[in-house]
Amino acid sequence: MLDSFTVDTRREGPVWVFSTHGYINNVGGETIAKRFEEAHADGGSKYLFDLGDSKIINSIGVSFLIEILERILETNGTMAFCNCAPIIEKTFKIMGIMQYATIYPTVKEALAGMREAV
Amino acid sequence: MLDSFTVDTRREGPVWVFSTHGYINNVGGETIAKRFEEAHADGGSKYLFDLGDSKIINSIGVSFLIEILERILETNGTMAFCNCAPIIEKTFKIMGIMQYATIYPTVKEALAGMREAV
Amino acid sequence: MNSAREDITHPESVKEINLTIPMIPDMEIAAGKTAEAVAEVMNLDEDKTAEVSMALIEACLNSFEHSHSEDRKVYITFRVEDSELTIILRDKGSGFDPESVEKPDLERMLRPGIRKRGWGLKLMESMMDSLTIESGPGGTVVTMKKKR
Amino acid sequence: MNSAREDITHPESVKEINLTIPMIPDMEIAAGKTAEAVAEVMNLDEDKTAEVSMALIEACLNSFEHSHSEDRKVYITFRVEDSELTIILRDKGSGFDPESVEKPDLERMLRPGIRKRGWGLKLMESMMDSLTIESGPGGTVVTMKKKR
Ligand SMILES: Nc1ncnc2c1ncn2[C@@H]1O[C@H](COP(=O)(O)OP(=O)(O)O)[C@@H](O)[C@H]1O
Ligand SMILES: Nc1ncnc2c1ncn2[C@@H]1O[C@H](COP(=O)(O)OP(=O)(O)O)[C@@H](O)[C@H]1O
Repeated sequence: MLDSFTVDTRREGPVWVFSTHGYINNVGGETIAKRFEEAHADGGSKYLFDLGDSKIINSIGVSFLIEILERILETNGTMAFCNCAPIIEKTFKIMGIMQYATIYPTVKEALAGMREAV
Repeated sequence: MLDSFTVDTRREGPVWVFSTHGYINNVGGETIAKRFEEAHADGGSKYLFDLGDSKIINSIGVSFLIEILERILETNGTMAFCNCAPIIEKTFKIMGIMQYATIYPTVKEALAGMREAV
Repeated sequence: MNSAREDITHPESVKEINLTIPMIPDMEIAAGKTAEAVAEVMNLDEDKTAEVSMALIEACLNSFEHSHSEDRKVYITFRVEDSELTIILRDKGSGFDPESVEKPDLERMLRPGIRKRGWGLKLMESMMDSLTIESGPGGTVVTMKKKR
Repeated sequence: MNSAREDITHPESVKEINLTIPMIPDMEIAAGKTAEAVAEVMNLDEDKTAEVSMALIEACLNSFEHSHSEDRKVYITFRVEDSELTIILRDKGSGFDPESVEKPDLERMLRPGIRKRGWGLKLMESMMDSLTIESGPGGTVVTMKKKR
């Protein structure tokens, strides 16, 4: 079944963690952006996107992530990703997202890395 | 990648365990039949087929399993399956294989059940 | 924010996917995967999706193996409707008489020397909600339906 | 033992799969899955398989979104050769001039008010070994190749 897209949001210390489930297309991207804006309004500057349960992304979904990145950079925040499928990591590399965001293998490593960072 | 089909054979006490990997089509079925004949020649009467790593089977593959079942029944042996994908279990039900062979959820449960059986 | 996709509405009538595959080993898997994707897109559950895929794989294998078609191709149409998925498979082979195909019988088959084949049509029929076959010297048309 | 499949040899030339999908949301996934299956059958590795699938998904989305085709269909051919997979995608839309499409630039895009879209062609180009586009008032033909 093409699962309907969902995002779980939680806070781990200073880091907002968004776990996505499903295809990151226009609908998925928009949902992530909404959840992000809610968290952002709540305060915080560190945002981790756990994409472990999203096997595919498309360029429309990606455009929402750039929108989010712009918002995060505006407030000197940090954006990170983890559990990326190889094809998603490749997509981010092609776009140059890695200049602005870090990709960690796991949530655990991401949280460790992001807590340390200023 | 459409993995080339393989079977691992091992003995667990009185039970021969065959673990299949890949699509059980004509090629897969023939490979299983060969491995079975080798084990059968070596002696033994209890045969467990762990299909956990075979997501698909076709009717040609199935015909090889019937061939094996015939050989096992000839010598009053026992045939069992475990870790079957729902679609494979459904296939066996449609064919009536469950009258002659037991389907167990896991290898562990299969071995326990088969050791007890006479 | 970003503009969503434009202009993706459509009349119900165009919900038809066509797939043509060559009769080459493993190509039935491509057909099965396309069936899976179509079933997923129309939100069939996992079990039904797997059943549709397997039924189509069997139908393809029959054409591959028995049709003796010269163009060595199988023509598949997926028709998506609100209530059901219809799969129509055609080959331009020599056809057969479905009525004269013997029903498989496992008990009988377990006797030595009896052919173990003959499960394809039975599986297709059991996996789908309906199966109809029109076959003649021009080829075979298999129509299978799965309710949502 | 059982008879294996008969008569499944074929001339190299017939290794062509045709898929036609309607421009309906998520249908690009059906195309992507068919691409995956074709790539698997020709034994491309997992990474290349995913890349081919994503490139085709992007090409479909472009036709869905930008072609304004009247028949609302995308016509896809997969051509399997020993050394490579060629995917040809056609729509009967209004076409565009690929030369005049601006290359996306992330740094520029990160400025406020700048549109974040425009990654499809770049991703297709990067995921495949070659990408050529012929486009005119009759529609668009995208040809993509992936070496084995
Ligand atoms: N597309 C087809 N073209 C010609 N004959 C067919 C076709 N599909 C099925 N048949 C005939 O029907 C018989 C039964 O098919 P099936 O139940 O799938 O079992 P099997 O393929 O194992 O023989 C085949 O042996 C064949 O004679
Ligand atoms: N099949 C097509 N038909 C018409 N125009 C197209 C087609 N494919 C691409 N284009 C044009 O090329 C532009 C760039 O496409 P792309 O790189 O995929 O980014 P995006 O779709 O996000 O705009 C599109 O905005 C559109 O103007």
